[in-house]
Formats: sequence, C-alpha cells, structure tokens
Amino acid sequence: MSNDTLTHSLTFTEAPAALTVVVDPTPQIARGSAVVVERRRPKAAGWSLLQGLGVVVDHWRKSFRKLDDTTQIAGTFTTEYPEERLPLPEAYRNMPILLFDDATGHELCTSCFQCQRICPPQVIHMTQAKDPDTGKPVPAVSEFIIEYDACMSCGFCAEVCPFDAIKMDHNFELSTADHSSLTVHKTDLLRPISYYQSIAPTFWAEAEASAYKKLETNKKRRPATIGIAPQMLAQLKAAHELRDDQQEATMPTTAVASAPAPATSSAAPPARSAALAASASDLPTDKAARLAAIRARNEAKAAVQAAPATASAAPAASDGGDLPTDKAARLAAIRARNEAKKAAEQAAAAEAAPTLATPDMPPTDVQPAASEQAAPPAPTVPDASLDEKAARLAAIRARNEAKKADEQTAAAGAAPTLATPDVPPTDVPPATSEQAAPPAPAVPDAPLDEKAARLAAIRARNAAKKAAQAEGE
Amino acid sequence: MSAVPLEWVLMLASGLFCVGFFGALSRRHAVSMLMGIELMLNAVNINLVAFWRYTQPDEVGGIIFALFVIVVAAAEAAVGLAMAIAIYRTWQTVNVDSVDSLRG
Amino acid sequence: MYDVVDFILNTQLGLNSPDWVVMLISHLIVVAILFAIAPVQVLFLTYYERRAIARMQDRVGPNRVGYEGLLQPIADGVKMFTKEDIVPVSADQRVHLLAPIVTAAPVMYMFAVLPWGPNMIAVDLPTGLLFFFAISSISTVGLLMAGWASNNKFALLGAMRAVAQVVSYEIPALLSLLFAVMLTGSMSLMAIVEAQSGLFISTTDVPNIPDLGLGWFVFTPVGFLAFVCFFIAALAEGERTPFDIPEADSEIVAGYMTEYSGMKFALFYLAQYILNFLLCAITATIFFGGWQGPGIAWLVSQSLSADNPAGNPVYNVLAGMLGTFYLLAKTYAFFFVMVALRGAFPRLRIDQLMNFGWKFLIPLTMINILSAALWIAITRWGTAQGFGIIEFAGEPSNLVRWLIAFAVTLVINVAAYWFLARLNIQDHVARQAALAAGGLAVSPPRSA
Amino acid sequence: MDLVVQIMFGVTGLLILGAALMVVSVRNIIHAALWLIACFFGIAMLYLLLHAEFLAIVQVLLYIGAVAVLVLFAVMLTRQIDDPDEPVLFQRWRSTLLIAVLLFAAVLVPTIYTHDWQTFTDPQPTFAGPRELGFAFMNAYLLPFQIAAVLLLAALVGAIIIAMEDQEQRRVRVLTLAEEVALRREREPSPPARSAHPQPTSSSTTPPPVPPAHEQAGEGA
Repeated sequence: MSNDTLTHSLTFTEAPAALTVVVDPTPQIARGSAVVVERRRPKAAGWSLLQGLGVVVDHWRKSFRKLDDTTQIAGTFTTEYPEERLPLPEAYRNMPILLFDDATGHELCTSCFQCQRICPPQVIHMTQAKDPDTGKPVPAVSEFIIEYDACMSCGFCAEVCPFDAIKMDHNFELSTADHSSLTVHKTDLLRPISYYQSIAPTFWAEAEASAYKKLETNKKRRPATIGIAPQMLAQLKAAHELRDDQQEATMPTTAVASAPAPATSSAAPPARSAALAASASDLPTDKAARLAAIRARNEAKAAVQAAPATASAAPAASDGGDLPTDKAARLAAIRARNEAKKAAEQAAAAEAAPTLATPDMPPTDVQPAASEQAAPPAPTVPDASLDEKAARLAAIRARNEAKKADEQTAAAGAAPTLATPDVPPTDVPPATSEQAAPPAPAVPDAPLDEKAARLAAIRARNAAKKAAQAEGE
Repeated sequence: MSAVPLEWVLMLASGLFCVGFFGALSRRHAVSMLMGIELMLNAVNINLVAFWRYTQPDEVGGIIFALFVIVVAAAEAAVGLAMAIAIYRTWQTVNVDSVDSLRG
Repeated sequence: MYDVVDFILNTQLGLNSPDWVVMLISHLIVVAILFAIAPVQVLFLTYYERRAIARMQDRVGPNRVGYEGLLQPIADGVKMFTKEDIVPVSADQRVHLLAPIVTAAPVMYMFAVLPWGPNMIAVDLPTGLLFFFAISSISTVGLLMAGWASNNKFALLGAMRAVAQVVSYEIPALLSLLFAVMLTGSMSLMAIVEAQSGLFISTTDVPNIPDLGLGWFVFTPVGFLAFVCFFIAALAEGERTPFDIPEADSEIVAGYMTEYSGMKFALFYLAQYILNFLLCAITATIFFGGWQGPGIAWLVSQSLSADNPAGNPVYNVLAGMLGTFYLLAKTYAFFFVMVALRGAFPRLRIDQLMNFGWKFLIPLTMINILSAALWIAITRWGTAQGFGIIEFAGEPSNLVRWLIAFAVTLVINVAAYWFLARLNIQDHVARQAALAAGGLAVSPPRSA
Repeated sequence: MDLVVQIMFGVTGLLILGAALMVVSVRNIIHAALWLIACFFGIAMLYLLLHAEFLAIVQVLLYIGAVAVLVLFAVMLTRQIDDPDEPVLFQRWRSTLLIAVLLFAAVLVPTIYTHDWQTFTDPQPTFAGPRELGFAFMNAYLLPFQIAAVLLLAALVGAIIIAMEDQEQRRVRVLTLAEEVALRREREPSPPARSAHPQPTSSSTTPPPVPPAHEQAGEGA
C-alpha cells in the first residue's frame, strides 16, 4: 500500500480556529485512510468538559418543546406511535392481499400461478376453481393461501401479477399470539379495490390506466372477442336492478334502511348500489369527498365556538390537490370507516344496518340528521401541514367516537349512520326524529358537490353522535 | 460491660491467636499464611482494647496502640500481597514450599 | 422517636416497659421507615434518570405506564421479580447467592447517619462521616464475591475493575471531606450541617451574619475545590458514567452482574441506585448545607425543644418537612448532574482513571487540606494559638479575617489546580511523544 | 441487661472463633478470605461491645474495606488451577496443631485464669472519639504517629516496586487507525504532491507508537 491511499489532504494549519480546516473543499477520504484533526488545547483544564455538559443540558432544556420540522437540532421529534402515526409512503409494502371489485364482488385473480411460481419463500398456494357443471377449470381461484409468517414482503407477487389482483398491503400490525392465524386464507386476503385505491391511489391509477390501454389495444386488434364476459353482464344487470330497488325503498324510510345487505365483511362482497365500474374520472371526486368529510368535520368542530351555527354551505376548506394532505385524510377516512364497519357488524344484529362510508354517489341534497350545531361555516385553512395534522387528529377522534357510538348502538336497536354522505341521492331523513332539525338548503351546483359532501359528513357525524347519546340515555 | 469479665475477652483473644498461629504455620498458600498472621494481629488488638476498657478507660492509649497495629497490619498486608504476586509471576505458584530455589 | 414511643408505651398505656424495650421499638420504627423509603427512592430515581437522559438525547423516555410513565419502575420491578433466577452450573452456589445480599445490605445501613432535617436523624453517630464510608466499603466485598462466584471471565474482570476503582477513589473522597471535619471539629453529619448556617458566610466564621441557612461550605474556595473533587470521586464510587468501567457493557458485557438475573440482579441494581442517591445526599449534606435553607432557622427557633419549652410542636413538624424538602431537592439536583454527566461524557479507560485519581485528585485534595488548615488558622486563631501573623496590623474583625482567608485559599487552590492540571497534561504529552519515538506504550522504560 | 450483653458477647465470640477456624480449615482459598471478612466483622462487633466505636469503624474501613479486599484481589490475581489432590496444608500440620492447642490449653488459659487482673469496671467510660484520639496523636503520641506515617509510605513504595512488572514483558498496544497512519507517514517520506503537510509539532496529540506484529505481517500482502 502506498502512502497516498492511506492519507488524505489533512493539514495542520496555524489558523486560530479551534479545529483544523480540511483544505480540499470536497474531501474524498480513501478507504483505509484516516484524517487526523488536531484540536487546540483549551486554556483552562476542564473547561471543555463543562462545555460538553452545557451542550447536554441545553438539549435537555430545549427538549420540552416539540419539533415541527427536522431541521432543528435540539427538541424532541418522537412520534407517539399508537396514537400518532406517520403517513405511510404509498410504495410501502407489507403483506400481499387479493383484490376484488367493489361493485360486483368479482375477484380479479385468475389463478394463473405466476405469483406462486415467483414467490422466493414459496408461501403462496392456490387452487384453481372449476366450473361445477362441466368440471373444467375456469379463470378464478377457489382457494388462495399465503403464509404471512414466512412471507418476506418482497413484493414479487404483486410485481408479476398480470391482472393486478395481488397487491401489497399497508397494514403492518400483524402481531398475534396465535401462530396459525398467520396462514391466511382467501376470505381474509380479499380486499375491495376501493381499499387499495385509498392506500395507493397513484399506483392504482397507473395500473388502471395501463389496463385500459391494454384493453383498448385488444379491442382494436380483436374487436370480435373482446368485451365484457357474459357472466359478468348478468352480474352487472343484477347489480343495477338492486340499486334501483334500493333507491325506491330508501325514499320514504330512514337512511339506515337503505342498505339492505349488511356489510359484514369484505370477504362477502356486498351488492352495493353503486356505479357499475367506477370510471377513473369519478375517483378523485370520491376521494376528495372522503377527505373533505374528515376535514370539514374537524374544521366545523373548531369553528363551533367561533361562529354561530348557520346552516349555510360551508366554504371549501382547502383544495384537494395537496398530496400528503390528501393521503392522510384518506387514511383517516379509511380508519373511520373501519370503525364504522365494526359498528355495522354489531348493528347488523339489530334490524337496521348502517351504510358504509363510501361516498361513491354524487350527493345532491342531504338533510341533516340532528343539527343544533349543524355545520357552521368552516374557515379556510391554507396551511397544508396544519391541515394534515388536523386530518390525522380527526381520524383519531372519529374512531373514538365511532367506538362510543358502537357501544351504545349495540345496546339500543337503532344504528347510527357514520360519516356517510353517500348512499341516498335524495334526502336523508333524520335518524332520530325527536331531534329533527331544519333541513339544509340543497346544493344543486355540481362543483359544489364536494362541499355538500363535506357538509353531509358533518351532519351525519353529529347525527350519529346525537343518536348514540339519545340511545344511550 | 460489667457482665462480661475480662477473662472471657482474653480467652477469646487467645483462642483467636492460636487459630491464627495454626493457620500461619500450616497452610501452604502464601496468602493463607498472611491471613493467619492477620488473625493473630487481630487477637492482639482485641487484647489491647480489652485491657484499655477494663483497666484504663480514662486513657486513650489502648485505642491508639490498636490503631498502630492496624496501620502496621495494613502495611504488612500490602507488602505481603505484593510479594505474593511477585512470587506468582516468577514461579507460577504461591505455595511457599514450592518456592525453594535460590534462583532469583 | 424514643420520646414518642416512651410516651405511648409508658404514659398512655401504662406498660412500664424497660428502657431497652422502648429503645428497641423506637429503633425498629425508624429502621422500618428508612427501609420503606429506600426502595421507593430507587424506583423514583430509575424513572427520573431515564426521563432526564431521554430529554438530553432528544427523546421522550418512558411515558406509557401510568401518568407520564410514573408507574414504569413498578412494571420493571414486576418484570424483575417474575424472571427466572439463573445460576450457572459451575458457579460457587453459596457465594453467588450471598454476593447481592452483601452488596445491598450495607448501603441500607448508610441511611442511618443521614440527617433529613433538624433533629431528624436515625443515629447521630459522633463518627457518622467515617461510618458512612466504612460501611460503603463493605459493598466492594460483595462485588468481588459476585465476580468470583459467577465463574465468568467478564464477571471477574468487572469485579476486579470495580474494586480497584472503588478502593482507589475512596482515598480522594475521604481526603476531600476532611476539610469539613476540620472546620466543624466533628465527624457527626448533624454537626456539619448545623455549622452551615448563615448567608454565604458561615456563622461559625462570622457569628453576626443573618442566618438564612445559606452558609454552605461550597461558597468557600476550600469547600468548592473539595466539592469538585468529592463529586468526581463519588461518581467513581457509585460507578457512574464516565467511571462506569466495572460494567462497561461494550467491553465486558455487564461486569460483575453478567451472570445474575431476576431478584439477585434487582438487588445489585437497588444497591447501586441507593448508593448513588446517598452519595448525592451526602454531597448535599456536606457541601450544600443538607437540610439548611431559608426559613429553617426561624422555624427551629419557634419550635418546641429543651431550650425553648414554650415553643409550638407544629413548628417542629414544619421544620422537619421543610428540611427534608431542601435535602431532597438538593439531592435530586445532584442526581440530575450525574445524569447529565452520563449523557455528556464517554467512558474512561482504566489507566486514565487511575492516573486521574492518583496523580490529580489525591494531590489536589491534599493541598486542599492545607488550605483548610490555613482557613482555620486565619479565621479563628490569634496569638494565643501561635498564629499572630493575621493580627500584625491590629485586631481585624471577623469579616476581614474571613475575606483574607478567602483570598489566600483561593489563590492556593487555583494555583494548585492549574499546576496539577499542567503537570498532568505535560506528562500526557511526554508520554505521547515517547510513543511517537517508538517507546513503550505505558510508561518510559527504566534505565536498568 | 447483663444477660443481653452476655448473650451478645457469646454470639460475637462464636462468630469470631468459628469464622477463624473456617479461615484456616477450608480448602478453597477464596472461601477462606470470605470467612476472614466475617471474622473481621465479628471483631468490629466486639469492639462496639467494648465501647470502642471509633476503632470498630476503623476496623470495618481498613480491615474489611482494604485489607480483606486486597487479600481477595491478590488471591484472584494469583489464581491457579485448583488441584483436589494437592494438599492445602504442610506435611507438618499435625505438629503445628499440637503446638497451637498446647499453647492455648497449657499456657494461655492457666495464665489468664491464675493471674489476678486489677480491673475495675467503669459504667461510664471516657468516650474515645475521634477528637480525643486526634489530640492524643498530636500531643503524646506524635512520634509514633510520624513513624507510622513513614512506615506506611515505605510500605507503599515497597509494594509498588515489588509488584512492578518488567517493562519489556508488557504487551504492545494495538494501534488505532489514526496512529498507524501517523506512524507510516513518519517513516515514509511524504510524496511531493501532497506537500501541504507541515510536520506536527511536538505538542501534537498524534500518538504514533510501535506497530504490532500483525501489522508487519500484513504489510507485504
């Protein structure tokens, strides 16, 4: 080894600075070499010890305020995990899940065995479904098993899947005392597409766009054979009819009765009264509405003290274009919805079932359920980061309240509607009639959809709370 | 302390002395011999304090002498143990009957 | 406590108990109180340390169990108690069992001589200070037992390091405390605390100073240097960073505690934290006036005592509470400094530790004793004691004497510090130069 | 009250004698040292019974805290493989035992019991506290005090010299990377391209010492 691989431009300057400055502006320290920095001895022995102690005590003093950004050196920046959560990046991947279509319950997997083949730890197992009449294999799975305990989250399965049927989930809280529960079967693997959209919107949009592109190409190439499969047509038709029936049924009765199919779990795809295939253009509205629901609710709460209740249209809180905000809010909405789902499961025992918080329908006119404090005008919050925090806060609160409501509804018979600005395209009558409130003015304008949704969210939320309280009493 | 006669304390000290005597003369390990010597010194100390207590409680001479004995014992222990370590380093043993060579 | 028990047993209940029964019962009660306090202190100290060090490292620290994590030490304790007690097969079973007991028991004794407030002390031994350090030296035997009985080389190394360190640093610790014994003429901790009344100047030196309980020894150059030396030595005795060489986890696992688990480990832990608490408390007592503080003197003057039979016993209680508060506040402040030191400094090497102790601290404390002697000579002695220099220019007042003593000792101590530090640094530099010249790693070679 | 004192004396005496017997009889030398500590502790208790409080504390501080710990330390430093066949006692131990027992039974016991001790028991003895002892040391016993100080100093120096190792036998320290680099730079002339390296002054903290053996072996590779 020669000398120049060992040493680098280190200098012992006579500069009065305490530390010697390395002359080279871009120091490139070779492997195996060391830079010797000469320090000037302090005048008084022991003084540097006190200085070191001072640094530590200074950190201690500054640590009592929370850091807002990470550019500062001193101050705590701990995220208190179960209560506070950092937004997960979209590309975060934990365990694979299977997707099915929200509207039809159609599972995307065709049992092509690509994922099973590529899986490095060999934890994916599947059985191809067979036509019960003919006994011939059909492009669907009858059983699909992933051993989560041995899965290494490499994401190869999602990578190779030609039908976007297998995707990587964001849920990382998988710890359990029951080892066998980590061998997950198809019923527990299935998630609706809307769920995946909520956790990875851009990825899903890309996937969808490429799928459409492919479809278009195929249509051009083989126009005769490409189209919607006949069995799917039947399903779609049934779904349409069901939705129409529901709309009729919902008109005079309560909102909670509007969803006859109890949303027990995602495994049993609910025949929801929804648009057949949610077009890509609908999606942003959908998301924005959900986001808006959370935000508006939060802002409304904040503004309750400030402004008296005037049930006018709430001005737009902020634009939905801000991506991190968007995500956080979406996450919040998802969580709220999960809680609502739980509530729903319990309430399903009662005669009425609540609807899920999937605001997939363009809401037109929503009547407030109970509104002494109905929707005060929410102030515009321009700061994106604040907004994001608020959204997260809202998620926590929403969950807590949902839980409360859940407990109370379990006791009573009626189920409250949770943050659901979705289902009835017409009026939603009050959940509990003794708390009836003046109807809110209709919001006919199309661009105001979002606002209306927000408003509806607030009202629904309040209603839920009130109802829960009333039932509890 | 009138309940305990002086003879009892002296008997105890003499017993301790004899035990230490036996230990100092019969153990092969150098440090063990040193321990025997410490026991003997302590027996002497007990005597000194007992005589101070029973015959001259107005003076502090007995205590002073006991303190001197302690000082000497400490010095002796320090030097003795240093010797034990030096012996061990040279002969790889501290059994005093193994250290019989004049090579130094 | 004796009076209270005597009052209840003989006057109230009419039992006519003999003297020694009353004494036994009263001592048992005091001991019970102290033994209940000690583990609670340890519980709180562990929490306090973890929170403080977390803050210093920009973390939050344990805040889950209970309000702000206050119950965390209890959770830790439960964890400790329910752990399996593992004893190595080749260990010396009896010694292995005895070692934590021998380590933990003596530190409990040390509470006996600690004054908590005016007239609040378990035993006011005339040799209290010596007792304190004599008892603490028994603990080292326990460490050695633990290290040897574990039959583990890390444990043995840790024990040897611990003993070498503790025995070495006992000398500067005791030497630095000698000034207090000289100034008060007593080894009783109560007397040492009582001597520290006044306002920046002790009433023992200048009697007409207003008594605000602030005549602490640390305000004199002698006391300040002794405080610095003692606190450093106390860190080494309590095996605190930067002197935690015996349990340097990056080198020798956990030192003498390597082979211990469960309750036995908890006992070591307990002993260590009680020792740390007591070292902080003794620092506060000797240098920072212990329970002395503003208001104590007034409360004591109002309270019931043999001199003041017309006093109100309520003031006794108030004085005790205030005194205990002052003592604990000072103690926790010192513990905070210990924690900050832990956060700030890396661990020393064993040779650095020994060099520092023997070549710097011990000479410094010896010079400090000289300063203390001069202090006494200047402030208290006259021609009658054969020290007439100070009275050369007439009959100086106490304050003038105090000021002269302050100046003289300040000059001596600063010069000693500067000189010794320079000497040690020069020694270090010479050593490094010898290394550079291809000399030996540890010390210059002998001529023959 | 008398009985209490007698019982305490009995317990203390049993502790002292029993521990001393264990010291000279147990096989394991570490156990012997631990028993020695127990014996010292018993002696400290005896001093307390004899109203020599200061001495009791000094006993604990010096004998337990220093001497016994030093003994343990020395035993551990000179630890050898414990051979169960090797005797711990000399061949002559029986004669030694005989002499010790005879000394005790034939000389000391009769002497103690036949001598007429001129004792008086003082219920309130003068307290021999640190203050009184200090005055005694500085006045009547000043010369012995100084001699003891010189003795201690001599013992300190002697112990250090006896136990000091030969310098040549010390192991060579393993160098840090910075030290190695500094050493190399010193041995090889620095290349002209990097002439901007003034030699460190003598007060520099760079410590370049002896290269360890492995270093030279790895040089050619």
